[in-house]
Amino acid sequence: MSEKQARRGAAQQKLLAFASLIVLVVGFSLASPAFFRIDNIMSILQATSVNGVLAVGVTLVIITGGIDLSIGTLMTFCAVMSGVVLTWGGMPLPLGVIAGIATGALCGLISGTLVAKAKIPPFIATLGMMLILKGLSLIVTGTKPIYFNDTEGYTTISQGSLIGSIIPQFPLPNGVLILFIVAAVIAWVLGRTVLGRYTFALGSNEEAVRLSGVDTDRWKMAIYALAGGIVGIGGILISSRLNSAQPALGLGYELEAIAAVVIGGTSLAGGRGTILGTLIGALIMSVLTNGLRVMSVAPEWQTVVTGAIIIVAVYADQLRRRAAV
Amino acid sequence: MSEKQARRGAAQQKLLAFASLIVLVVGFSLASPAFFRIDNIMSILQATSVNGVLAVGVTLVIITGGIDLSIGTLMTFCAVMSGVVLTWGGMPLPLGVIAGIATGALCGLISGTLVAKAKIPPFIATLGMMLILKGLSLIVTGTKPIYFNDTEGYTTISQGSLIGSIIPQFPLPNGVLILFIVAAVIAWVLGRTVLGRYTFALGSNEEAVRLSGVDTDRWKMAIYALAGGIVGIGGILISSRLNSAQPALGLGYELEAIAAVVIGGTSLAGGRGTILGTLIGALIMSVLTNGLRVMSVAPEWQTVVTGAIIIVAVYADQLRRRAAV
Amino acid sequence: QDKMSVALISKGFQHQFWQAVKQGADKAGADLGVDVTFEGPDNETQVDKQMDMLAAALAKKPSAIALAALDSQAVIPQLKQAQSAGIPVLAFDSGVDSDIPVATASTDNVAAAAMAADKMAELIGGSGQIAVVAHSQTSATGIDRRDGFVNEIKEKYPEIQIVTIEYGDGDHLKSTEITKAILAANPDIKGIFGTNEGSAIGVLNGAREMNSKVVVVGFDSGKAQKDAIRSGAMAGAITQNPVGIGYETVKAAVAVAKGETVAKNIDTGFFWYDKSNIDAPEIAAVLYD
Amino acid sequence: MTDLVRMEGIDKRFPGVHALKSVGFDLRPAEVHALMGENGAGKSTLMKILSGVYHPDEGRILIDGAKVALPTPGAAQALGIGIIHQELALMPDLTVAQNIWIGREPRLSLGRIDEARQNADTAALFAAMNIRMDPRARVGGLSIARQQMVEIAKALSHRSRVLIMDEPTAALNDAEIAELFTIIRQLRSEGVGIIYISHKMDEIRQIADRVTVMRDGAYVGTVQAADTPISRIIQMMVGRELADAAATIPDLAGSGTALEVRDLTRGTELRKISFTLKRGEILGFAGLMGAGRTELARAIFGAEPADGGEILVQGRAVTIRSPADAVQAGIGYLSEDRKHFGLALGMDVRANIAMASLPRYADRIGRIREPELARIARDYIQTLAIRTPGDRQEVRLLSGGNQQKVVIAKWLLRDCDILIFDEPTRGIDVGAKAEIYRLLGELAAEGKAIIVISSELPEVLRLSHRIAVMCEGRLTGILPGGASQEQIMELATRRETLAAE
Ligand SMILES: Nc1ncnc2c1ncn2[C@@H]1O[C@H](COP(=O)(O)OP(=O)(O)OP(=O)(O)O)[C@@H](O)[C@H]1O
Ligand SMILES: Nc1ncnc2c1ncn2[C@@H]1O[C@H](COP(=O)(O)OP(=O)(O)OP(=O)(O)O)[C@@H](O)[C@H]1O
Ligand SMILES: [Mg+2]
Ligand SMILES: [Mg+2]
Repeated sequence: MSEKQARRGAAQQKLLAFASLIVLVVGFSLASPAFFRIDNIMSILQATSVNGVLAVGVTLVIITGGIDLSIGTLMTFCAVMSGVVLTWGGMPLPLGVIAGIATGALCGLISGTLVAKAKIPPFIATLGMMLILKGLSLIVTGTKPIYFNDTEGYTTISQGSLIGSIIPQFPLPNGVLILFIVAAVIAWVLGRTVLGRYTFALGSNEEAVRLSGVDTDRWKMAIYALAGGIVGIGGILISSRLNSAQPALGLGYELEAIAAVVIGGTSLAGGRGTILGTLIGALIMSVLTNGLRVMSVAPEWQTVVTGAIIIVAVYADQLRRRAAV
Repeated sequence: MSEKQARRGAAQQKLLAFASLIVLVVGFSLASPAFFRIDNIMSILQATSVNGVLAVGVTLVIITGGIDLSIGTLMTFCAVMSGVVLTWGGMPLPLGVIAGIATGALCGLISGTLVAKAKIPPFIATLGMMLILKGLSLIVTGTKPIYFNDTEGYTTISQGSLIGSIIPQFPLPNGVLILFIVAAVIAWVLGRTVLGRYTFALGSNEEAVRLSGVDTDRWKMAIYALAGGIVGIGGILISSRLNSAQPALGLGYELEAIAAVVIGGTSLAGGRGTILGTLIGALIMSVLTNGLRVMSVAPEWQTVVTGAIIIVAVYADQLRRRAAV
Repeated sequence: QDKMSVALISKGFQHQFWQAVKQGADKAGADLGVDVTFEGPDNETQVDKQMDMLAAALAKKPSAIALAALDSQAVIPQLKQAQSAGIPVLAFDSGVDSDIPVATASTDNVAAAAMAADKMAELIGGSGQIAVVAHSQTSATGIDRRDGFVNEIKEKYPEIQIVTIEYGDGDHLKSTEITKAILAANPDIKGIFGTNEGSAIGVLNGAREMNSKVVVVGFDSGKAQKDAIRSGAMAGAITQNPVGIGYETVKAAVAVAKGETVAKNIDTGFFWYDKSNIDAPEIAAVLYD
Repeated sequence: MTDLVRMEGIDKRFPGVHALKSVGFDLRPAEVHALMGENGAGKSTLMKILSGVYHPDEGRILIDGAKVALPTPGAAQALGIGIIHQELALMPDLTVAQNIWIGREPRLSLGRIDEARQNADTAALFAAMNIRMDPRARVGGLSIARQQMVEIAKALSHRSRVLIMDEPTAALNDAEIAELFTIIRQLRSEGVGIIYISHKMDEIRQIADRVTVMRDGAYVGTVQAADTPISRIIQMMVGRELADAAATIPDLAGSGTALEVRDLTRGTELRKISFTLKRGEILGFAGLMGAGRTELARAIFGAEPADGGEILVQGRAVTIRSPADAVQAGIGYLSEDRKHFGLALGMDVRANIAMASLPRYADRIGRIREPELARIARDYIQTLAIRTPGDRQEVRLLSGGNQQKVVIAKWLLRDCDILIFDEPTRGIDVGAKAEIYRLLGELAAEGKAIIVISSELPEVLRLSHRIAVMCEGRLTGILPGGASQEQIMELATRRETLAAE
């Protein structure tokens, strides 16, 4: 009986996590007529796509109790490698996409190896990777952006609208569609597969998993590699949006993605977290930024208000959780 | 007997932690004659002063198992408040210094309250504070720097050399002296006082401490406030060096400080860490940056090499520790 | 009955240069009776953040949009969107590779940096080692000023050797440390060029902390640079006319929104200033604190 | 018949500790071999070597007569060696079923886990153990006793040929122990060899075939359980005879009330509990697992404050919203879960002992008087026979029983007027147990009021002046000291739900 109660409580809690988001959306809609209009909503979603994908990737790493600071510059490096293959190499589009994702997975694997095998704390291993990748992007490109002008359809990856071509009233950009697909797949992986199980298990008590005879190192490396691959998708999305790989971009994006994850209720201590929460976290952040801009709040006040609302949103969530218990 | 052995082992380990630093210094000295000269060494130390002070402050928070992302922008806000008191208010120097430090302590206390009382995860609470303080600095100053031209002796705080006036061959800047004093005091607090003991205990097992009848919330707030006060000292140092409070500065400094702490062997999981390690971590970072610049390594390669050396240094430390066990 | 509004999307907003642009824009807004909004990303790498700002600005349906594009290609789809929505677009600070913007108010950064090079050569007597502390390796202004300076030196002054180019993100402290490392590694260096306000002040601080008499040439304005030039610590600097950029941009935007035609290129100019002319009225007018 | 397991000349050193000194051990199929020894004797270390967690410095291990290497826990599992660790090794964020099948999940295509089958298998496992347990419950939310059940089920699910049980019953009470023994006998009849570690001497008689005793990391001897008196085993363990006196119940008519609890209520876990505790009295709390004794203690202590009711200390009503309030009012509470709620594992013995009393040993500017604390810590190490290389040893490196002694020392040092001990002797060896009983008796004689919660009825009977019995969150009765086990069990099973039906 009490257990059933507890389970109902948990479901309720998840639904309630939307609350902060909805309050924000309603608030902004009332404050400015320009906010709740289909094109602005699409802008918000489009703005969420890259950060959302990065956040989904880093959610995996965070659930294992790790952290990945390299995602921002890795995203850029993946975009660069995709540009190298497509623009410099003149290869067909799918190969470029694969190159970007493979770069991400490989770099993730390297980070994972440093963490699992060399026992370097994730913060340091990925901080090092962040700097290395930042430098490499500049070196490979010679500090100049690589443009995708010669690759037909590259911008469509993120900016086109498959759904819009079917339902013209709902021109959801492909980038957002991709975010939702990635999120759904990863949510499925986390909830249903062995990999997902070990992700939670590692974050919950790594030593216990090892004592159970599981090759924890290998799984950890796999998780970092998967996260890297997702970041690679993020790299494709951002370069498709910019129609170029901008080598200097990326630093600071990791913090934003991690913030989305934590706002979404995933614990930095590991062991718990949801992809849905991460999506909501990422949406809260882009709704906030867009809403304050649409309201023409002065930029310096935007920062202050964003900071305050993030704190209040998480606090409200905290209160609800305590009330639920 | 065996206890002595164990303690000797621990001491040895600490001494060995210098090794990476020494290898770096020796390497750069061999690579460039300009590196190991008194004025360049003083430059390196001076370059460590601000980051070192911030790192010492955030070490406290990290040992409790928390994190403080607001230190970079808080540093700036403290400098701004000191500027408000001194330049706009025309108050005497000591009051300005006190204002800066008090601002830091107060903001730290707010962060601590959010973490301890409102149970907001430290990452979020201090991320919010980071944004709020960033905005406030811009708002208070009207986005213009505040100069300390009218306050005699302000630049001496960091740039003068008390020691140099006694031993002219060794012109250690006051900023570095202040860093060493702050580090020594905090090392003493951590090692010898009740506050220090609870800092470690909170990071080791907060619930056990609470169930020992300790008012954990109050202590946590005190620790964040102390850390904030130290960040305030960092704010004084940087504004003394720049002879101005630059309101746009600060973002990114937190990552550098946290990196120094982690390179110095303090665990982000809390419960362990040393101020000596943090100092060494901060020094490793400034030696690296300075050395690569003195060697005229191309900037994009500087980043790559820095990333790689950070990983290698921590890996070497890791190996030594394992060997020591 | 609706008041006209002009949305300016710049490359940044916290730095003094952008604040001076904003000041000019606000003044024009007040003079002409239009609402002016001004914003920009935290740093000049965040191309996608600027696109998000542009999107938010479009949602507000202003009378005109003015843009200082971080990457001109990336924003073209949105500029087309503006065009189809009937919102006129202007460019400021740097141009956009497209015929959508009806007018561009900008500084020729290459020429400005070349002028800095000429002055530097003159100040150090036409030979010796110099260095550059730039604010960005990738942004348009960073590249233009670096290349404008470097190419001018290479072409005209074979006796002058540029020993190193470092990048300090326009961060005062970082630029200070860079300068100190340059001075430590190259004790014979005669001059250093800082490519924006933060870089120039950093060079100045570094030189002072190292007790070096190196010739410092700066860029942009601000109280510290003005003081340093007056005291002789800085030999001189190039200033653009950011207030003018802001003012002219808004003025042109309002004109376009009203259906008037404006000049395609509005050159806001740049000036060399040093101890000798800093208080001259035409210079004082373009300097800002 | 070849031995199932044979360990020869096993030697293991840790920094500052020679944990195993050329120890030998053997196990035959279809036997229960008890491994006995004081806290820190090296039992767990030996078993961790056999299960691939630690690697011996010297010595060899034979399985079925063949020399084997055990580089990882996985290698040991592959050889059919299963272990229930003394310190629970569970993943708190995962469910019961997920914990049990970690690393061996039944899979569907695409790496999917067959969650339904996993839950069904788990349910079957617990059904065979005669325990009600929801496979989908989160382990972190279970009491320590129920977590222990999960560990046992996990070990059983391996169907190992060699099953090591390191203090499996430390957190269980008689009813559950009886169930476990049924399972053990069943396994033995199937040919499984079982290594059984426990500090509960009476269990040895019931379950063990042979007994091997260790002392100070060295092998002492192996005897047949059936024809060796317990006193002889104890003597082998501690090297001397132990004389244990029964409790004498003092006359407390004249002493005042130290603690009075009136209608304490919290949700459905605690329902209108009232009792009084006198100065100088030891009140034992008995009950089945989940009876709510821990909840009651935590409510009084403010760890999870009650919804309703009153608490009076020394006759005065007090509001207790947090443990700090409770300690202020003179109440101390030793938790049943030392690892999560008792110790800062990464800190040293001295700091842990001082944890609750720190301000008392500091001057005005907060400087700690270390020499004094060092002296105190060494005193406790001596009195409680805590086996540690010194007071600066990190607590996580101590054996389980010695960790428990550190927690006890912490509360003894705090010197509260009212002390609540929840399972104080969990994992503590016979010798030290007798010492702790003596200390509790002395404290009571000094006028302290003491509550002892214990799952071991003999312990409750041995210590208590009065015995309170709980069932399903209600206090079902208070018996005088020296009551019979039957009386207690009658009250402990007086279920309201049953009565209603
Ligand atoms: N990792 C370690 N590092 C240092 N010392 C250790 C370590 N593990 C165990 N020890 C020490 O080895 C000795 C044997 O410990 P072990 O855990 O085997 O004892 P035990 O017989 O199981 O005791 P208990 O009955 O208390 O569980 C103890 O003195 C303990 O402190
Ligand atoms: N069989 C069970 N089914 C469901 N929940 C249970 C069961 N047994 C215990 N619990 C719950 O677990 C929680 C803690 O149990 P725990 O065994 O610690 O209680 P307790 O009264 O302290 O037990 P003990 O009397 O053994 O100390 C209680 O909230 C209890 O309701
Ligand atoms: Mg043991
Ligand atoms: Mg209990």
